[in-house]
Amino acid sequence: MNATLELVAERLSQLIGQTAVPSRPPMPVSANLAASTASFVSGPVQAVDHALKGYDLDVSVPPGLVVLAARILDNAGFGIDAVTGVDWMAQGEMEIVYDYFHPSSSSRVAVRTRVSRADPELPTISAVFPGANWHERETHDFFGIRFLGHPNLAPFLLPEDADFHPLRKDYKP
Amino acid sequence: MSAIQEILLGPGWPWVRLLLYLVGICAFVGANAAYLVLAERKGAGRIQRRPGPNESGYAGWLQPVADGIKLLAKQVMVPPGTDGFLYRLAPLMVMAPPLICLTVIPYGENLVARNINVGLLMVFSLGSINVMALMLGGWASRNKFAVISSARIVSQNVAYEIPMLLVVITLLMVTGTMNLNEIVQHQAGWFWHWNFFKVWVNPLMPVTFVIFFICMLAETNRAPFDMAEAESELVAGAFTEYGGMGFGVFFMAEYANIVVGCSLATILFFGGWQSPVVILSGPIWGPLWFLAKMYALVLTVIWIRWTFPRTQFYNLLNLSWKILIPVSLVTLLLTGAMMKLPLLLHHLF
Amino acid sequence: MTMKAAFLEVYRGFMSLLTGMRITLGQCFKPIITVQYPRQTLKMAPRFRGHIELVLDPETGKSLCTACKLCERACPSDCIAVDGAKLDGQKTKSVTEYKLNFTTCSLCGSCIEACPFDAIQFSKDYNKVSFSRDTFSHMDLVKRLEERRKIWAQQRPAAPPAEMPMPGPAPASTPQTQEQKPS
Amino acid sequence: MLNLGPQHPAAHGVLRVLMTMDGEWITKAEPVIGYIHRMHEKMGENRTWAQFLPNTSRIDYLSAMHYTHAFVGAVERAAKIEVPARAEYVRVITSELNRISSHLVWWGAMLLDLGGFTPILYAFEDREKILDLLEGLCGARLTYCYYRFGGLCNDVDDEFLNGTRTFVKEMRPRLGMYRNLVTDNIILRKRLTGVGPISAELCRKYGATGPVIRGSGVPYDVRTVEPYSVYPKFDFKIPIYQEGDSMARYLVRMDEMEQSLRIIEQALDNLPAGPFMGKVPRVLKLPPGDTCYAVEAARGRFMVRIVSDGKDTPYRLKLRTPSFCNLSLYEEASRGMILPDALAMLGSLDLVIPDIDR
Repeated sequence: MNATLELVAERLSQLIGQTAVPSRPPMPVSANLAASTASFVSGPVQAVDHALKGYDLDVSVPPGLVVLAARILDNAGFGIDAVTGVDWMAQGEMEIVYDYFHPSSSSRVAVRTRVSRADPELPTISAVFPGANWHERETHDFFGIRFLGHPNLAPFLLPEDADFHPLRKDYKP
Repeated sequence: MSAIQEILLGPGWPWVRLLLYLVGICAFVGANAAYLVLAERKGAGRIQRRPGPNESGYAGWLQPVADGIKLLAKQVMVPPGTDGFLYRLAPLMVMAPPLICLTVIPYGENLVARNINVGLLMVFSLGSINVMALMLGGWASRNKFAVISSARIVSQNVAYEIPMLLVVITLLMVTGTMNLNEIVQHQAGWFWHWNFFKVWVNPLMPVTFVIFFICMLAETNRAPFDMAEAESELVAGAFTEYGGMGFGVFFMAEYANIVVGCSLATILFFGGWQSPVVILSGPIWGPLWFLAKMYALVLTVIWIRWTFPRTQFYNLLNLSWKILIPVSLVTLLLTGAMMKLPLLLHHLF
Repeated sequence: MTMKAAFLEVYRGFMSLLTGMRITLGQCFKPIITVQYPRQTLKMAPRFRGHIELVLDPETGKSLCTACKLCERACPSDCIAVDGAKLDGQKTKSVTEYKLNFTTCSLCGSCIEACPFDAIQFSKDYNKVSFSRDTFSHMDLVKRLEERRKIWAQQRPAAPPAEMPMPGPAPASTPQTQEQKPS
Repeated sequence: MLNLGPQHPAAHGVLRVLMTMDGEWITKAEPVIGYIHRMHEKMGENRTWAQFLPNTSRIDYLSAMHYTHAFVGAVERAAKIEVPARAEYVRVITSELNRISSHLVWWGAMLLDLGGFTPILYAFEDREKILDLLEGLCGARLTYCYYRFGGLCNDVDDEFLNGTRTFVKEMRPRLGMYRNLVTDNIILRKRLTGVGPISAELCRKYGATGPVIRGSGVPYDVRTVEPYSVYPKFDFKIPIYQEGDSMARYLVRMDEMEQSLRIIEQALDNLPAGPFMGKVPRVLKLPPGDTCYAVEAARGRFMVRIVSDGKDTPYRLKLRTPSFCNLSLYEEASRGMILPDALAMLGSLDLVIPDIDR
């Protein structure tokens, strides 16, 4: 866990600690939020072995805090890598994973958030990371997740008049 | 002397002589354009280590004929919304100047259609007409790419007209006459009598030749300066909308311009039809030497085209305004000084 | 920048142009490296992956395939259709119909790896050509095996079966022109 | 409004850029993509792990080995499959060969955009040697399906090893010739220096990686920053240039070719003997959870994120391709440039359109 990673882990855990966590059943609210960095095992901010998982820090954030988390990572010098949508139809939820990489130190952060499948809505982070503009537009194309405040959510990879979302599990071609 | 020779070489019947020469020149330009295309594609092939066209005819020598028939067969389609008259006028205006210039160029002893004593001036005045023709072609075809390319042609040719004329003035001071035939006669004898090697008059003569060569390339939109029909940006530049023979005429005009440019370079610098060694000169050898030198320069033009990438547009203008013009001014000054040096010395001592 | 630097830069620039031209002139006189395709053809590498074909068993002259359909299941773009029947007097099934849809095949070789009897292999011909699509969308490998069996059969009676030379898997359909490996 | 349409000679493939211009200056250049979108990610969801292998080399056909390496690595990392050392070394050799062939295609195509017609023929002459080597090895020239989970599909033979050694020996003088013919050429220098500046900050904000970020002075190379497979065993330099213009990106790729030659030589020298295929269960079922594996492809960082729910087909397969992010910064970077510069910069970004559209 190199320096930048610990700094970011520290700030993110404070961020999650401060705001009242909205009632979200699957989110384990760990009691000792101000725990020292070494104890990032359970709870929203988990250190992960890179050789095992491919990223170093796994942070679960409520949908509202996505922009703040992005701002913290931006100040720490991280770059946006990818925005992945996963459709957990069984649990009736959509998971969005933001991947961040750091140009100089070998640290990769995956910020996860879960949104209800009925009306998937999420604030956009393209204000902080303009690169995410394209990623979010693509995720909107495939999953129908609406990103509030996104400059131009028109279909991107699909034909202009496409109203279907192929990567949803209940998509029948 | 047989009748034909008498008409061709002698002073009588100027109009019949001009007519015969014009027929010869048109045939020369037509065959030239066809086979220069083949030479270019073969040369490009050799440089890129592939054979070049070798399917039609023994080693591809029928390829130009095939291209010609293809271009002739294609239907000339005038796209809607273009200015009909200008659209048809542009190819003619592009083809006319090189033909007229070729009438003034001496190919042999006095093998010249019209021996005017302001030949050089006429060639350069006609040179600037094809700029207008290309611009008209680009503007008339009402195509976004063509309009951009016609704007580029104008600024490029204007930028390169000035250094070329400055260089020609230095040469005029050296040769003292504008009659192309007399220029060539001054360069008789061994090859060091050619203007190119007259270093005692103008120490920077090779540099002058290089400037002249670069300007000639830029005038004909060739090699590193082909901003006008840059394939990768403007598709086909000024003549995007021309199909069939319209495009063919533009193509032929481009090669005719190269021939005019190269023959001018040979006359001004390498002693037109003079042979490098005195003994080998004569009415038959003259044209052969002239064509040999001219085609050597044309092959260098082709060679340059397949070696260098295209220059940037503002670098192109910088090169002309910031480097070529100052250097040509310096050579002008130097030649003037060197010409007047003996007079000065005479006064002093 | 100083006058000297300006002149130096122009001079060095001009010299770089000359070196560029010297290199292309050098290249101009080197031999041609391109193969004139219709007249000369290239010999394919032994592991070249053409379309798949049934292997001819040298001794019996029949196919080794037992129509177990493992390849059909392994193919990602399901372009194989196998049909087998139990001929009398044999303990295992033998293949009666093997349809390959070469238009969707991506030549990945999963079928060859999945086949327990090594009954299919990659063929070596690359310039298959035809006027209609369905010669490729319903490639009948059993019929092709018949053709090769005829060639194999002709050679067999000539030489005793033991040291019979295995006919090259590439059927003689490609024009046998002069082979030339580029220098 | 100029429409650099899908069928434009300078757009490598089917990239369309809507350019609003005044005169020759570009006010707004908005790339329109999706013309060659094949939805690899949905294909991944209804194919088993092994059946998706041919797809990986069709996402970016110019560096197919890297993409297969990433997918195979991700599955091995999730299923904890042990890969023998020999297989890892051969993977590094073939990946670096593929990087050189991809850089050669970029070099030829970029100079074609700038108007130099000859270099692409020289580049393809060398590239032909690499393709013959790889064709002798695994039978395909472009879309190799050579890696398998746990190793390779067939072993390396001597002909390939000697062929690679002679190729490396011949390639060095050729790179020297390229430098004299093109890199030191004053016309190219003037054409590329100071064109399309991209700052390190812009790269970070847009997630541009590979030669684009290394051209702006940031030493980010997945092979060193997040080492994978056996790359830590080789010593090679990461070329970095501070200027961040097209010339810097050009020089980065030219130096990378030399570095790849060095890596191949070191890998050839100490190629271990032993098996080329590890132990892999017949039907592969990955434990639930998500894993990602990143690789330094020729164009930048390619990452595969697989989410599996225990079945033998992936639940979700995310392909993070480098050209997608490299192109996303084009709109902001090309504002105010003139047309030829914008195309020169597009060439220096080294885009492969199927890589963008997936």
